[in-house]
Amino acid sequence: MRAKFVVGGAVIALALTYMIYAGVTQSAVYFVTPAELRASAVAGKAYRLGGMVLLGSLRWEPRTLDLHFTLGDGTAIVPVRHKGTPPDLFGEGRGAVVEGTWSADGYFRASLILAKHSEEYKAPHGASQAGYKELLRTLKGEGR
Amino acid sequence: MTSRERALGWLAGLGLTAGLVMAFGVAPREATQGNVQRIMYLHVPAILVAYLAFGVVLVASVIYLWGRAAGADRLAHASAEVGVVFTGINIATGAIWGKPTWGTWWTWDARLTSVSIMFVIYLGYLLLRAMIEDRERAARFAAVLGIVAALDIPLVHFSVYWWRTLHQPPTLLRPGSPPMDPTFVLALMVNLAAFMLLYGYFTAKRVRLLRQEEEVFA
Amino acid sequence: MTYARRTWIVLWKDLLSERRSKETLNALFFFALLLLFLFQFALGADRERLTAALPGLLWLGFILSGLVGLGRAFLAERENDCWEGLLLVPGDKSAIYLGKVAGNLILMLLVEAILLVLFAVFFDIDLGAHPIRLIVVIGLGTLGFAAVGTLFAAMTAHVRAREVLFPVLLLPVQVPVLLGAVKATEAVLLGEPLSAVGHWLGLLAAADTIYLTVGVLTFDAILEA
Amino acid sequence: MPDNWSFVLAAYGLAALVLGGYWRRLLRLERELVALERRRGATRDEPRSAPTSPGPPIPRR
Repeated sequence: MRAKFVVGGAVIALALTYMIYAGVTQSAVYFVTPAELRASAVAGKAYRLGGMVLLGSLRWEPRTLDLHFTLGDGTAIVPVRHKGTPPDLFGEGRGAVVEGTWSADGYFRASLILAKHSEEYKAPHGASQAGYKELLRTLKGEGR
Repeated sequence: MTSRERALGWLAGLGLTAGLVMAFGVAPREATQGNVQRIMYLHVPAILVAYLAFGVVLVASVIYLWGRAAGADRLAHASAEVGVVFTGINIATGAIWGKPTWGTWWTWDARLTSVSIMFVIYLGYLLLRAMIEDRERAARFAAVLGIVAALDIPLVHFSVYWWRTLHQPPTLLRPGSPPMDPTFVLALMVNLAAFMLLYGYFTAKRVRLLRQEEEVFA
Repeated sequence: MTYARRTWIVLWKDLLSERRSKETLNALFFFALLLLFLFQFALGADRERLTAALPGLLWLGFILSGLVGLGRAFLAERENDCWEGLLLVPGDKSAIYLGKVAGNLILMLLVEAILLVLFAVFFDIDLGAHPIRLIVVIGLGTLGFAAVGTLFAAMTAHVRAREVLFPVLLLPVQVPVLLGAVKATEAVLLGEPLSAVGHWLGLLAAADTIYLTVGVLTFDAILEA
Repeated sequence: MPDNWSFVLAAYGLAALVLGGYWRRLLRLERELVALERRRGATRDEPRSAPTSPGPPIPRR
């Protein structure tokens, strides 16, 4: 009887260890980057697109709520259009994830904008802009 | 009320006060997020304590099935209840923080989804306990469910993680030095300690009440 | 009597009584047909949307019919006062558990086969491209579902509100299996090799192992009295 | 970056409400148990009546 529990416990521990090992090493992609989207974009298909909001690309029309900006990842850029108010953390030089569809007219129609922030918590005095590489690393989820 | 329980209660109250002082008085305003980041001092300790509580449920359930000690069953029951309360706080504060930061109250992001599934599983656990009248049978069934639930949590976590994620990686649990200003870490630790004390107080009280209930109705 | 023999006897008893009465299977076949109608009405005739939602719909159908079927797993024992009979079985009670899991697995796989054929006919979907892969994925997913489902069905058999409690307990626990199975099925239907979803299959295998082991270890505690 | 103090306040207020609510539930349960015990001590043979609180289930034998 005791042997049953020892063996059973060992089997469970083994399965859990495997699961955790696989979970940590698995490099799943949670969203596509602009380069990946450019490489194989299907018009009308839903994507999650993650990248950096390029400096100088943000245009917002408060009256019509038209939001235009460009997401980039260092190799490719994707123009994004959205209707609505952006979240507070959203801004140029920051990371963002947008949900929406690729339009046949050559832009990304976003239905939802989510600001993605890095896991750095900085006191005001050390407020240096997070490096581009660091942010991309965070965006890809490799920072775990 | 036992004196130990009373002391634990006062300690928890003291800790919570210290936690508030740390969160609002000592910790500086965060650079990118602004003051809304102060929600973190509630949000993170709540989930860590909830994990602790559900871990206690697992251990107590195994002990109960092994030796059928009624005390282990009461501990599992109390701990699950308190854990659900703390999970609820974590989810609610997360949503409130998410609105100004991400721009949405809720998103089917990995961490949010897996924590909410955990919440539902343990709500089911409490429901099962509530629906079985026979005390001994409720204890046995709940112990089995407590074990299944705890083993299921890593599976839920990774499956949902692969499914989709948006939540930043956990800052404190990361190997190496946390990328956080030491003041933030200190404030977080004080709040974590306060929540642990509160967990201890609630659980001790609930265990005693469960025992008294059994004595009265025995 | 050996352990395997006792497992086999429980399985044989369930299969025989089901073969004679065909109660559960007939009801589930009708239920699957109704589900098909519901999906059609809910989604309309949009082919594109249907294709995108197909793996999820398929598993939704499996799970709903599985819930109905598993909920009845211990009904015969409870209603015909055979619970004491189960208790009197000599030796390790987990043999009963494994027999019940096997019986439920076979029943669910039968219903799933019916549902697959119905889907293929009514939604004009080609399922025959990679039959082996599809069987592997569905088998792994169903095993996890049956393992926990049997355990919980035995647990809720004596509870007043078991029709409510059973799905409420089972569904959240089954989220990993559901996610893995849907993702893997999606890949198979799109013609991807199994190696592309290796991590999902690993998750399903790990989940099946854990659930089955916990079931074997704890079934004693559920069965007694 | 706006501060969103209202959100901070809402979060802390909600947490206080939940924790306080659970605490009060425990205290009420305690009061009821004490009252029940006292009543039980006075009249041993009276039929038991379950307390009407929406608290946790009262185990019965």
